Amino acid sequence: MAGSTGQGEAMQAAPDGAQPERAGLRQTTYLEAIREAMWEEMKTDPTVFIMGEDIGTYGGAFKITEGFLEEFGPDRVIDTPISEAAIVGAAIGAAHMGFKPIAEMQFIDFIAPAFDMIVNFAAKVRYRTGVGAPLVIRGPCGGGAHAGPFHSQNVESYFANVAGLKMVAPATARDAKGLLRAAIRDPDPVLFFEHKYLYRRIKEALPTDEEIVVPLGVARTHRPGSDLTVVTYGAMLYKAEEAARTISDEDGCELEILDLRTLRPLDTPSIVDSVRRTGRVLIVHEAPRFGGFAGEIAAQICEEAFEWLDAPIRRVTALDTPIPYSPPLEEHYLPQTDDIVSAARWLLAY
Amino acid sequence: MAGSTGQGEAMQAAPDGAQPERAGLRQTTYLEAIREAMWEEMKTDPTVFIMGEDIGTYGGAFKITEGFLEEFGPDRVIDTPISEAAIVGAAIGAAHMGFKPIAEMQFIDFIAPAFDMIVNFAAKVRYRTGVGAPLVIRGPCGGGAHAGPFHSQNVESYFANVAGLKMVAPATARDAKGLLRAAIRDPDPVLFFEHKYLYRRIKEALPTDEEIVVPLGVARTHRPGSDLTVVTYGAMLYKAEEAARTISDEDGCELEILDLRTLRPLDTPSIVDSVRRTGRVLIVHEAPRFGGFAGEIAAQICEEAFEWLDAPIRRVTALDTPIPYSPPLEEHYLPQTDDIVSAARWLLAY
Amino acid sequence: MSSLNRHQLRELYRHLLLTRGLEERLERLWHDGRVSAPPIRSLGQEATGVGGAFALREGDWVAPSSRELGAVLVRGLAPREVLVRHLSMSGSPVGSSDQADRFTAPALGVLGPTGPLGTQLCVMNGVALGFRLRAEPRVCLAYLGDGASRTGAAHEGLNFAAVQGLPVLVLLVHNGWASGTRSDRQAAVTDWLDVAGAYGLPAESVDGNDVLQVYDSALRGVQRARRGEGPSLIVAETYRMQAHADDTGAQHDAEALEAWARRDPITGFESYLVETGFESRPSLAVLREGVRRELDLAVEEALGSVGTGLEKPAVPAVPGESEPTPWTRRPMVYPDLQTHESG
Amino acid sequence: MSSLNRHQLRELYRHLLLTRGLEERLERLWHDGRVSAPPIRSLGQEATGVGGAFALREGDWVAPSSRELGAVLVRGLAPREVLVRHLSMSGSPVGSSDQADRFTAPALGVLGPTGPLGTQLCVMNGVALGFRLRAEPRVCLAYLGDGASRTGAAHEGLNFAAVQGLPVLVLLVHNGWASGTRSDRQAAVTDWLDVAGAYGLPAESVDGNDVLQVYDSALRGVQRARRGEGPSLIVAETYRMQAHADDTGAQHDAEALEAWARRDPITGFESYLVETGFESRPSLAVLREGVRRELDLAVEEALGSVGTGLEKPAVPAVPGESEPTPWTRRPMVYPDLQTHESG
Ligand SMILES: Cc1ncc(C[n+]2csc(CCOP(=O)(O)OP(=O)(O)O)c2C)c(N)n1
Ligand SMILES: Cc1ncc(C[n+]2csc(CCOP(=O)(O)OP(=O)(O)O)c2C)c(N)n1
Ligand SMILES: [Mg+2]
Ligand SMILES: [Mg+2]
Repeated sequence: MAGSTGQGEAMQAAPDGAQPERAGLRQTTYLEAIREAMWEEMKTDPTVFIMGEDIGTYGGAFKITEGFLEEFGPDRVIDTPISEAAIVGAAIGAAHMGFKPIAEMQFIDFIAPAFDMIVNFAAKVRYRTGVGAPLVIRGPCGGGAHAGPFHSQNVESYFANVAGLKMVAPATARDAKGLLRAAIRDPDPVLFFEHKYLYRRIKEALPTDEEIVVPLGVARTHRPGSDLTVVTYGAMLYKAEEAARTISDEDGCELEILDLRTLRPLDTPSIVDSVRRTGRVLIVHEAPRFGGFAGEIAAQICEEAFEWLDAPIRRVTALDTPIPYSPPLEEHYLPQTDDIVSAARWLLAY
Repeated sequence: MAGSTGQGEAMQAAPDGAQPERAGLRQTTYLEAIREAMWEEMKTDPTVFIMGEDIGTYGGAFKITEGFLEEFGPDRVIDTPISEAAIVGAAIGAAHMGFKPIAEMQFIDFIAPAFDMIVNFAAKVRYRTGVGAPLVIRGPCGGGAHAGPFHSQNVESYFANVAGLKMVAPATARDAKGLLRAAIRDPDPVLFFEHKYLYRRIKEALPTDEEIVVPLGVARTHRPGSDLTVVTYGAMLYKAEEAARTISDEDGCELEILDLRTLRPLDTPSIVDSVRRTGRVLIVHEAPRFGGFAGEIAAQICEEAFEWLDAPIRRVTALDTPIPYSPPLEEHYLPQTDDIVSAARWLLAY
Repeated sequence: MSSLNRHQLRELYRHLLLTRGLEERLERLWHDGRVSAPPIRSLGQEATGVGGAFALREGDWVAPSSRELGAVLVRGLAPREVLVRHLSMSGSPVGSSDQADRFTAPALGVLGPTGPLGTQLCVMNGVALGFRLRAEPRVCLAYLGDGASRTGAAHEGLNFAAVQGLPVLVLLVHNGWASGTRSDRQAAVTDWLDVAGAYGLPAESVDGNDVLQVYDSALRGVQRARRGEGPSLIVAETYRMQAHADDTGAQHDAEALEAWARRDPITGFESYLVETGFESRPSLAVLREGVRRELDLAVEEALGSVGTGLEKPAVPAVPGESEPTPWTRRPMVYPDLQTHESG
Repeated sequence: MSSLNRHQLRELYRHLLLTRGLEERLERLWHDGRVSAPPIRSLGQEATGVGGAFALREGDWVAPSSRELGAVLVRGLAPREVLVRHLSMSGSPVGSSDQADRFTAPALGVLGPTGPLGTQLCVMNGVALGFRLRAEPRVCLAYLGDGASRTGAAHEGLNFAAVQGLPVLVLLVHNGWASGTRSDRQAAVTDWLDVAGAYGLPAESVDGNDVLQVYDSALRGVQRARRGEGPSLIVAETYRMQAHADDTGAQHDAEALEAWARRDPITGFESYLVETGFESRPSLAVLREGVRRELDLAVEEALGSVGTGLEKPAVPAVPGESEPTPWTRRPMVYPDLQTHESG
């Protein structure tokens, strides 16, 4: 609950999907999209409920659940003690009873104390016993908010090797809404990583008269291009976009950007299809490089598109250290647009 | 503490290093090697001590620390409550005070409740504060002992993306001893994964008159070969060996086997060197494939040896499910020699 | 004097016998090399598992640790199914993926543990939340080892139940040991009842070797929870009469073993039944003989019903699995594959 | 009447003033956009942080949460260093990698927290183990929030300290809140002292707003630990007078705020000093003025001493880092790189 995180800063419209207000469309931030997905699911499905620290009376550390307690009551909006293992455990048990609980981690970093519960209980229970656990664990991830090493992490690789878990990392408001809906409806545990840097910076015109559901496991071509594939997810999408514009303007080459949206299950066919077309690929993520999720993507590309590769697979990632607190150091640590541009140029020149 | 795990089963000599008993050499099991490393370090360095469940009076679930309590007393052989976070936490604090604690996880699966302590405290403390944490967390990992989904896991990928941790996975008795010594002496946190299947199955003649120390971060060429590189670690080494013999006998091709020994920091130069020579590479590990450690290795090879690759990088791994209890299912789940043989043939024919 | 009628007392007795007898048979199968791990025996503590679960009714749930086979049998799992599971072949009621001693059976209201201790209680809280959300007067009973109570998860679970006022009864089994370590090295408390105070939970101690005391106390806790008065805790004082997971004696304490052997829960209950006139010595012998036959038959059936396993692995539905490729293992077929992870 | 002499009482008073004054200045710097996060203020609880740490001596260690700046100042960290840290530029005493409000300073015996709550206590146990292994009569004081006490790690830490009989004093700060949630939603206990019973720890309650009570009680616990009589626990009853991490009022409870405002620890201590004759009102004013000047100077120095940060990032030694490659970021230079991870 670092008070400063991403509040009140300038908004940037999402690069695509940003449209003027019209009837049936409403400007919706990434944060509001998440809020709406939960609100609407809770409205229509009485088995959906939420648990977490400060989500009730206080309305959530990021105010995502403001008004939920008043609307849905304390049985469906449960303020919990500081006990992440108990929260996730309770979600599993309620899921066994046919409910669809959403467990909020105040910062996704605090998923660590619930690690055992997730990896050994939630992920394995269906395999072991045939009993499903349709729950969502969601929370703010990511850096750029000057929140230091414990309120900025990207945790996807902790869970990447764990069969039985799904992992989602939306980059746009539309996807945040649609994927969260799909995650809530999914019959198995889903980890839902919201990028806190995008909460109030991303705003898109979303239809009010349409139920947005984005299926899990399907990547999205954010920008078509023929010269180089950039595979990315989360907040890095916007740096990839900037880089693509620079390269287009200055080098006359077109980067295709694939926004993975779901990390597990991974949409390998879409990745392979794009790489086979472009022959070059750059994987960009915000987590440190060593042991990061890019490894799995690279390995799969190498297995499925080896013959089509015209250059090595490259990764642009954060440095292999914890994320520092100091703003200039943090900027230094995180992958920046320039890094993507020069890696792309290196590949294009290869 | 599944009572049956690997006890009293037939021993196989380690493929290399197995020599007849002679003066200055003693037949030493993988388990004894671990025991000796701790014993000798505790004898010579008063700052080394051990903590864990049942390690004192009981002598350890696998009897590795039998006799330690009597020799070193209860201040240096600490029987703890069932509290993995407290164990690791205490190790960190004592390490801050200049000690070199060894924390035993009864099964490495039980590292999960200490995940936060490891990832957020131990791994980050030097970066954050400049204070080192020279501790070792060790425990039995791996399958093949019919111990089911909670006493058989390989946990390296949970930690692969965490800067500040080292990870070691010895395959031979010599390495078990020498790497554990190096781990104890290392100034930073080391996770030490002992393969329980090897505890009593591997026996080698080790010198009694020489202090074996194997530096962290250096891979070992287990078998030289010119046609295909097999990168592996832990118990899979022996399946790779078997496969190499089959391929040599039946196909007349020579597999080079690289035993990584240390996973983080990874000995990239040795991997790259071998792959550049053979042009073909197969990565074999016991953990499930998706998000497994092979991804990082593949990505690095692709970055550093792309031009030398004559075939895709392939992975032979366990299936993407938890490890099943039933012995035939377990066998079905784990990578087997046949799988390595056919993947190698596929690559050699490419 | 208990409120139970003759039939119920007989059922209690039968379940004590079934528990001990089934565990003995599992042990024998282990010695014979037919099952791959020795059972986690409840020898000497059978009254705790049986008596606690006996206080539940249909629709309630119980979370036994690996050492409460008795509770699982009381919930209605057939000995044959337990055996098949330990033989770990196809045909097992809950698949062959799970460890043999961890029973989960939703139809019977049984929630099994994972490996790492303490987490089960947290999950039971969620089951109880489910009951409350449905406004159903159902109750959860969670067993908790004295050793397991030292885990962070157990603490969070106890506290969560208390703060939420859930219909949960926790039965803390103080059996003197946690694997190879004495309970007094697990916690510095002299009376384990003090654990309850830290959570504001009402609590009572019982003689865990007296099946009626355990039952009566559990019934009070269950009724309390059913009335919506929230969670409570029982500390059952008992003793583990074997080593953690094989049939060597409990470590280091011949004296305690001898003292507790005199308090054997089955012998004690037999005396009670005879002294109160509910049963005669001969009628008990008939019951014992019946249980013996039942178990013999179960073993026979179980051994006959299981194959070698690989022909048709009884793997339960899974949410995702690698698409097989030439260089990985032959494919496993899962009945209702939901999504794919390609690779 | 306290056993402290005039000089010591004055030091206590000065540290209360320093704590409050420094936090006010940090808050102002935050409002001015000079620091990136608001301080986690101890407004109204300063006596708990200051009084507890005052009972320690050189060589002892303290583990303050983010809300015990007072304890850190008592240990000797200069206000200027705190400010530099919050300004998060180079020149910070402990590097610029850590969060500004998490102080670790081995030379001063200060162990800071990570992000996830509760773990610090477990680590303090290890420091205490170190003292014992060295046979040194040193002592650890660990602060623990009422909210944080609900984490699994805190439970394991309390229990481990108790079983091992470590020289640790735990000061549980019952301040009515955990972020936006009241403490009575954290635990169902009516008296937080009951927490101690579950671990077999001796314990006492104190008025956390009375710096002398806190000091006296902490001294008893510290002396006990130093004599080798093991750990104990203090529950300090106090109240958080602002929101979790900014300067809006504590939520939802104007009444409580008003009541506790009348028990302000600084005003209260001033009255005590004047009534007992240790100080006069004018002498207090002189002390206040001195602290004000000290802090003004510290702010000036801190602002002057820090650069923009990037020129020479004060990153501490790290055990491993990616070897830079053309397609990753420009290299960072670490002073004593120990090993390499290539890539
Ligand atoms: C987190 C964790 N650590 C260690 C173990 C290994 N282990 C299995 S059973 C056991 C002892 C359990 O003692 P207790 O809870 O008292 O139950 P009992 O065996 O007495 O029935 C231990 C340490 C485990 N299962 N989980
Ligand atoms: C494991 C974990 N979960 C959640 C948080 C977010 N968080 C930071 S402070 C806080 C409240 C702490 O309350 P308490 O321990 O009572 O300390 P106080 O703020 O009252 O000083 C919370 C929930 C955290 N830091 N760690
Ligand atoms: Mg026990
Ligand atoms: Mg508090």
